[in-house]
Amino acid sequence: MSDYNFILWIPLLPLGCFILLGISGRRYVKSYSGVIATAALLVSVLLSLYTAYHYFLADKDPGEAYPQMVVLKHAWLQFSPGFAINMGVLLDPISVMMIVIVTFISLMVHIFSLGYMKGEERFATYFAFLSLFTFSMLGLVLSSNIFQIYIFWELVGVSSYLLIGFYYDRPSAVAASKKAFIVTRFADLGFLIGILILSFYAGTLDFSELIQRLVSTGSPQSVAVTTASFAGISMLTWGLTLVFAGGAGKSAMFPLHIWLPDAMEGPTPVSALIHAATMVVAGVYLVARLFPVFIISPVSLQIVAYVGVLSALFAAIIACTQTDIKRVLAYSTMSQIGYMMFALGVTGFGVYNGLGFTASMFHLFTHAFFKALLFLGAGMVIHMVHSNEMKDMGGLRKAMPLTHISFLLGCLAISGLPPFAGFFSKEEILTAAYSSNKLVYAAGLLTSGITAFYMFRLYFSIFWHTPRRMHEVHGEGSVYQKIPLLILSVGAVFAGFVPFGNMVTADRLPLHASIDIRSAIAPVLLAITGILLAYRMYFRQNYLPQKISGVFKSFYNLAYRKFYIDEIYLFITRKILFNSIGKFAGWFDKIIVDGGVNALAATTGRTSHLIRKVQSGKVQSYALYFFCCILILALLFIYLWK
Amino acid sequence: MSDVPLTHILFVSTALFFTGLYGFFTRRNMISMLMSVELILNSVNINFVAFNKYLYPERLDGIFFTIFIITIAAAEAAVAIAIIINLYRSHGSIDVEDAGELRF
Amino acid sequence: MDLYLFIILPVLTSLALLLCKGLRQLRIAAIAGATVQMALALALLFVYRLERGTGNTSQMLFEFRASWFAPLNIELYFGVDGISTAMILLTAFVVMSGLLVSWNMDKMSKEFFLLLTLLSAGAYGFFISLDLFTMFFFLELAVIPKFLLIGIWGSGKKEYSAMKLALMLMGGSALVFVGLLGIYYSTDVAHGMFTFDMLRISQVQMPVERQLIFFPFAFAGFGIFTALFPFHTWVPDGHSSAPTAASMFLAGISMKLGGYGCLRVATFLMPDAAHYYSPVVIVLATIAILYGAFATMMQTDLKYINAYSSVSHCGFVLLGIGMLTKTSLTGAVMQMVSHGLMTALFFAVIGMMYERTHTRMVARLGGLLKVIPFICTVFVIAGLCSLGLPGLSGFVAEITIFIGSWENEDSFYRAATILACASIVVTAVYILMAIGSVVMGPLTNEAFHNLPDARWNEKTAAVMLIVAIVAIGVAPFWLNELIGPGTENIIQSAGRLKPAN
Amino acid sequence: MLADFFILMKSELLLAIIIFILLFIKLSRHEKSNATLLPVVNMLLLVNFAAGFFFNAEGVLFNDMFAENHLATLEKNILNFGTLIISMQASSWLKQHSYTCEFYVLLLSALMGMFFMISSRNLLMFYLGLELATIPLTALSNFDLHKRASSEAAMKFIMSSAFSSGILLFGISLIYGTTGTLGFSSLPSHLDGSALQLFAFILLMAGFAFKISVVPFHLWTADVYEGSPVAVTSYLSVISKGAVIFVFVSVLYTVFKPMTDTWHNLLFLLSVMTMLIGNLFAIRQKNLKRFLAFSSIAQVGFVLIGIYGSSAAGTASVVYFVFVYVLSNLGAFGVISTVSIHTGKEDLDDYKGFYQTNPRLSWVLAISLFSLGGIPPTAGFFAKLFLLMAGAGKGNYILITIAALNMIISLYYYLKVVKAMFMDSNAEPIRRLHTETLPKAALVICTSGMIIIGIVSYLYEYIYSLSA
Amino acid sequence: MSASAVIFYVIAAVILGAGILAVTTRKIFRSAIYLLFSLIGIAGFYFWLAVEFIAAVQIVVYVGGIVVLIIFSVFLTQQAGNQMPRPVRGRTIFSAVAVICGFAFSCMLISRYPFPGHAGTTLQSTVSNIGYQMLSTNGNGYVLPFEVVSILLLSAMIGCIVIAIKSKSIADE
Repeated sequence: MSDYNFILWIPLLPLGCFILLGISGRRYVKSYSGVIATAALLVSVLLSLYTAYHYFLADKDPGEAYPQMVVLKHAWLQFSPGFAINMGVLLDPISVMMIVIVTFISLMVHIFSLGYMKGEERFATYFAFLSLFTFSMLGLVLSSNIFQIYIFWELVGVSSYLLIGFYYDRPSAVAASKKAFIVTRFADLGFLIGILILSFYAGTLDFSELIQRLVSTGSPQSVAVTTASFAGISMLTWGLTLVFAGGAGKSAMFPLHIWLPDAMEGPTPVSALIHAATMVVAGVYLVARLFPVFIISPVSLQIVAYVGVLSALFAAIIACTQTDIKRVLAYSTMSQIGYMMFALGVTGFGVYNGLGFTASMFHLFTHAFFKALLFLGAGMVIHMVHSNEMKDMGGLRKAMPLTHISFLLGCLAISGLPPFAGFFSKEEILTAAYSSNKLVYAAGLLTSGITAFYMFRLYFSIFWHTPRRMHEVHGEGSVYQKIPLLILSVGAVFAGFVPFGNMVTADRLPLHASIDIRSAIAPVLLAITGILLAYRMYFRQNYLPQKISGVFKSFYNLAYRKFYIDEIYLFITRKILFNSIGKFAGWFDKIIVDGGVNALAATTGRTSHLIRKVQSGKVQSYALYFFCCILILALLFIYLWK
Repeated sequence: MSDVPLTHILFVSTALFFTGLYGFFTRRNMISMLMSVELILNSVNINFVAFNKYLYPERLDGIFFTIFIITIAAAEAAVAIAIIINLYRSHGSIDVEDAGELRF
Repeated sequence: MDLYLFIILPVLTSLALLLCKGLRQLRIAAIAGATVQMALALALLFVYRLERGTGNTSQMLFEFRASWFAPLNIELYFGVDGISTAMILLTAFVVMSGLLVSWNMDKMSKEFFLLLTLLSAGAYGFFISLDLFTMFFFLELAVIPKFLLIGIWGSGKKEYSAMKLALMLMGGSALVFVGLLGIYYSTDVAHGMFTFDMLRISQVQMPVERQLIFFPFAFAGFGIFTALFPFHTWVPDGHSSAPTAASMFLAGISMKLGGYGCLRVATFLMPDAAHYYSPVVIVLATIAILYGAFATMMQTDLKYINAYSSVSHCGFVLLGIGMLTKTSLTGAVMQMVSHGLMTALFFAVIGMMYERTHTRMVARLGGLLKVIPFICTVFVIAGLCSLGLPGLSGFVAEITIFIGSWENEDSFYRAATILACASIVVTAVYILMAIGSVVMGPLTNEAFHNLPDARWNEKTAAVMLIVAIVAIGVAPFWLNELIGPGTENIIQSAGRLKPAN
Repeated sequence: MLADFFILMKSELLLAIIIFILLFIKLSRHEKSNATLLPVVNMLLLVNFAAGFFFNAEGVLFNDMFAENHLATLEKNILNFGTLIISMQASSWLKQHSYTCEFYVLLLSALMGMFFMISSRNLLMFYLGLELATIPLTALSNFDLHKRASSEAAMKFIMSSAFSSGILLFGISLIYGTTGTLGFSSLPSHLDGSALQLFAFILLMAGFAFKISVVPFHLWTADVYEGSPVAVTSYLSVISKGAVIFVFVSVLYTVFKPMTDTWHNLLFLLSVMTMLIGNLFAIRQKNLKRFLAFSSIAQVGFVLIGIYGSSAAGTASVVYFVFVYVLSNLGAFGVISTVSIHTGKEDLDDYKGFYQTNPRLSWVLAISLFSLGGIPPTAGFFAKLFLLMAGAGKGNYILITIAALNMIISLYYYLKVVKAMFMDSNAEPIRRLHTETLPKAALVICTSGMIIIGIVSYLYEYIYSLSA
Repeated sequence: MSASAVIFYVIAAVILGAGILAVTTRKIFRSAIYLLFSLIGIAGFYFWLAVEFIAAVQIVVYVGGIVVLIIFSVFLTQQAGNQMPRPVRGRTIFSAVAVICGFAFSCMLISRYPFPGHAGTTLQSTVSNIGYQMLSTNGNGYVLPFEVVSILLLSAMIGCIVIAIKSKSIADE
């Protein structure tokens, strides 16, 4: 067992970068800032690869489960003996996998950004924010304590906010950043309450103990949490569902997904890193982290499954209608995360039943590669045509061959065609779903077909179709931009061959599952159908798309308008919540509370005006009052008030 | 003297007292107000003397009190009349209703 | 450590100020005074920890007693525990930064600095006093300077605000005083001998029925200082009309006097009543939290935004106190410290913006990040702290309160906690709206194109506060350890020290 | 016997001597200017005040008609002090006055009346002292001989006080009738609480209440204060009121002890009304003298609370309060009289922007008002709170709460003046004033007194040791 | 009913009748005369009670002093023959009611109070007794009040002089 203390450096290096660049970036190290951040991150990548090597290979005892170990632990905020927010580093297969993904993708994005963001005025700030994000994300995945994860959860949220709002002088970017933060904040409220519920019954905030206490049948905590109930639902289910709500917010699950498409206002590399590969899968990671607890609450697990599959299908449908390429990718991200979610939802606990968990993590892993690839490719395209709209593109394959190829690879991977990365993970997911819930399986299958359709719709529209507006042809991009594309393409192609079942499983024991060819037929066929359909419609200019959308006009419009979810939210928040309650509060404050105070003052003044007549200036009246008061007092004190 | 009960004397003095009060309340001429005050003081004097003679004749407290009251009444009347005369000079009237500039 | 230094120092500073001539001398004297105060506060922290480290577990450290109005059993009785130390530190920080941002106060500068110093003397004295009367003396000492500061140097409807603030605060202290008298006459320590000594009172244990009578007085009285709903209306008007430094003092220190009093006087001395009334307190606090948050959303003036958000944040303090668990009390104290720093920072930065743009209306600002990046960054940091971002102090405090509140099992408490939690969303909404329209967005106003960024004094002030905020946010354990024993004492007095499951 | 007589009646004799010196000066004077007279008088008053610290003894004279004790000596000396301050403040007014000697003779004989009142052990002596303290003052309030307001005020004053002393006398006569005695020492044992005695008691109380302007017997106060010369107003509001309060305390605590329940309730009612009505009227005043009149009415409400406490702390607090009140009110009146004499302005609106032209005077006025309002660190804070503390000792927290809330109302109008001076702007502010030496010295004494006496607790402790 | 009682009631009737007339008649001079009668009646009452000294003082001071002073001032203010202004009606009614109530109330209290009969020695209120006590310092001496009153008279006199004297400036006006 090696000493994992060095692992602390993995998040600390980006943090150091953030502080350095944040404080002095604007003035002193501006031009070097990108290089500094990238170099630091490179070290982090190496360290995390080294960790992974040690954890999965070198230190592995054959036949034993992978250990779950808390490498470091520091009582950050001690509430009472035994109940504290501890800052620690938890190593288990998923966290090790995640640090690899996070650092790696982040490195790719850093490198890409060196070229992509060149010349930006806030170059250093950009890298500072990226470093902050990387640090927070690493902290999130390494958390050993449920509150620690919440802390970093918020931090990734704010880095996402800062990066979405990077182009702060665009009102749309500002609005998007606000929206992203507020929606996820709302979800975090659920997360927070969920944490409070779970930790209250478990009596601890540390993951390992919390899970162990809640899961072990017959333990007082477990009994308490399952017997206590609110509104007929056990506290365990409440807690888990609320925690999942937090995860759903961050992972843009229906109906908390509305922020994700708008978040594409940020610089494209940021979208690749945060809103495709890493941060948005935090919700999946969270569920996976608490998976042992979810297992004992079937209701919440089902919620996870249905929300996941609904999001997957829903997003896929919307993606077919969108014209902004980043939005299409965003919806596809949402859809893919839906996959991961429902994969977790359909998992059971055990040797074979645990397939969904592995599949989910596997898909998370592969998705990171190809989705980052797709986003970076999209970034290249956007750089080229200075537009996000599909109609401004077309026929770009010649102008940007590398992008073209890598984008194609990405599309193939996401469509789940063998032997690309997506195929393997998606296969496992569908297999797991098939064995557990046919309805989910059917929806998943349908989604995979639609996925292939809209991805290739995108592909054909960008690179084939009719060339437009090619007035300025400049190079495809700097070498900084090309290298990540290349590396990620390799990943998109080969990531599927990683023996994932041996490493990342629910019970941390190797899972021996192989792809059943028969079960792979249906999705692959569907995917091919989708691709062909896309080819028919978008390879060249023709009227088929309009026709089809004409036929399904109302449905098309519904999907195009994203099923009016945004508008509904807007109505609820603006009109009802903020306007009514806020206005009411304002009114109440002004009229009732303040008015009360002022009325008191006014009454005093008025009374003083009213009684002024007594002071009439007539000395005889004074004497008369004097005498009457004596009489009254005499009566009072002689007879009434003895 | 012993034929008249003390209370009767007290009734007389009380009546005089309240007569004085009534005068003080209603007379608009300052000098008549002053006269009312004299009536009030005299009723008190009657009280003192009557109490002294009827109830506590072993000492002369009441009688002395009366003497001092009379003296002070004189002093008070003198000052009051001086003030009234001064007021008459500035206001041209000794109607108390006319001296009501200071109010509220 | 001689605690009376905390009173003598400001007094000496004011004397020095009296002798000074011209802005230069004045501000040098003021800053020198503040620096020494700060050093003293830090020294206190150091010595305090040292003393605790040696195993001294007595309730109060560095006790100092001197007779004062002996026939009425009034003493100058000073002493600190962790809570007071934290509050003193807070005061020192806010005072220092407040003076720094008013570096260029050229209107009646002598009076200005003098009043600020007097105000700080009141705050220090309040926090170190262990004698109820002395404490009350210092509490009231701080009211009139605020009145003058707002009325003379303020803006907007300053006279109205100043008057309202002074009267409402005086109303608060009047109630407090009735409460104090009630407490005093309930402490029959020995045959008609009464005492103002808090520690002795807490041992004597007032009769319950008297507690029930006087707790509302003391609590509501102090509550007015800390914006207890529905007595909060002085907060928005007062804060928004006050000059920058006064706003900082007001929100940063003055509102904390109330919270500290609720804790130290009402809860500590009348524990039974505190339990009895805790539902009321909680309901009011929850209303204040949510209501303040929603009311904030409707504001268009930056200072009003921060003022209403202070109402909301101070609601957390009261919630923590009302919940009566050790953790929630700790959280309440943390929230006081955190809110003090954060809101001071906020007001400081709003003041800087106002000084440059001459407006505080959100609608007229926009895109300032381009021209005054430092100030805007500070603004964002203050905002993030306000919305409870981890790594900054606000989060730590709020979370501690939530966890502490959650320790109460009854569903009433649960509901209150959840509602309070819900405010974090609303907070996010209004903070982000403010940031979005002030800092971000296109720079619309032509006049703002050449605004100068922060000067050194402003930078120092902001950085100082940010450092403190981050220090608490990143390493809350030191504050927790500092406060812990103090809240433990209070909760033990409340007789319901809840073992952690 | 004779030595006793000189020592015990020291204060009164000294006053008598000064009065005679003044009379001699007046009679022998050949157009001597006031400029030389005033320093002499003030010096005499200073000596008088200083003498109050020496040769103090306790004892009874004239067959229990006159008693002197340390507390009484202290009280007299507080009044001496106040008179000295008033005399210093009045010097710039008196300089132009043609009857300065007479002014002082009247002033000092009134003071002497108060001394006799304080030392009285007998209702007769009390009554005489009261009249001696009143009649010269009524004449004094007419001393702005050319002003209509002054004669109106004097008329109201003499009429009201004649009326009230009639009522008082009627009460005394009934008490005499029902008890057969006038001596304070023998009265308590004869009081039986019968209806007639209660009636007599209430009549007597009304007489007292009139003098210290307790609502509802206060109506003359404001008119007289407004119309009288400032010096007389301050004398009325501070010295004469203070003296009657001293007597009131000792009479209630010793003579009417058997009727404690009744006067407790009475005081409760009266103090609530006094505070409330005084405050309500004060709020709407524009003339500062009148404003201070009402505010001083409200202050008396607080004093009644202290008296309500009926304990050693009560006595001590009342005496302490009166002293602080002397300082604060004289501080305020000092500024107002300076302004009034130099510019004739007395209205609140005239004081707008006062701070811009006269910062020092503004601070003095502000501090005085703070002290009146009970704001720390001024002595008024302690004084007022000690009154409430003493009152709370009886457990009537309704009264204390009402009082505490009244402090807020009173603060409102004090702050209104402060606001006018410091915050409002004025196109024609009061010009920069030159304060002469004596008034300036008086203001300095008042201000430093207000600040020091509160924080330094010895005075209160001393008073307490005397009243225990 | 004995003669002395009859005399008392006659005196009482004079006192009250003259008193009431004094406060109701609308001629100021007449009012002063009625007052005079009332005061003389009171002096008669003192004679009836055998306190001759007081009776003498009453006549000397009141009749000879105060009433004369009042009449002088009536002349000074040049209103001797004038009708006095009509009283304010509202206040008249109000004060009449108040006074009658007060009177009834007081009489009730007095009549209910059991005044004790006197027992013990009687000190004759002869002039010599009064004179002796007035100036003695021991026993039941009243020298101190005497002195106080003398100061009072002195200051009242000075006050009157200052106020009532016709100063030059006023004369000029």
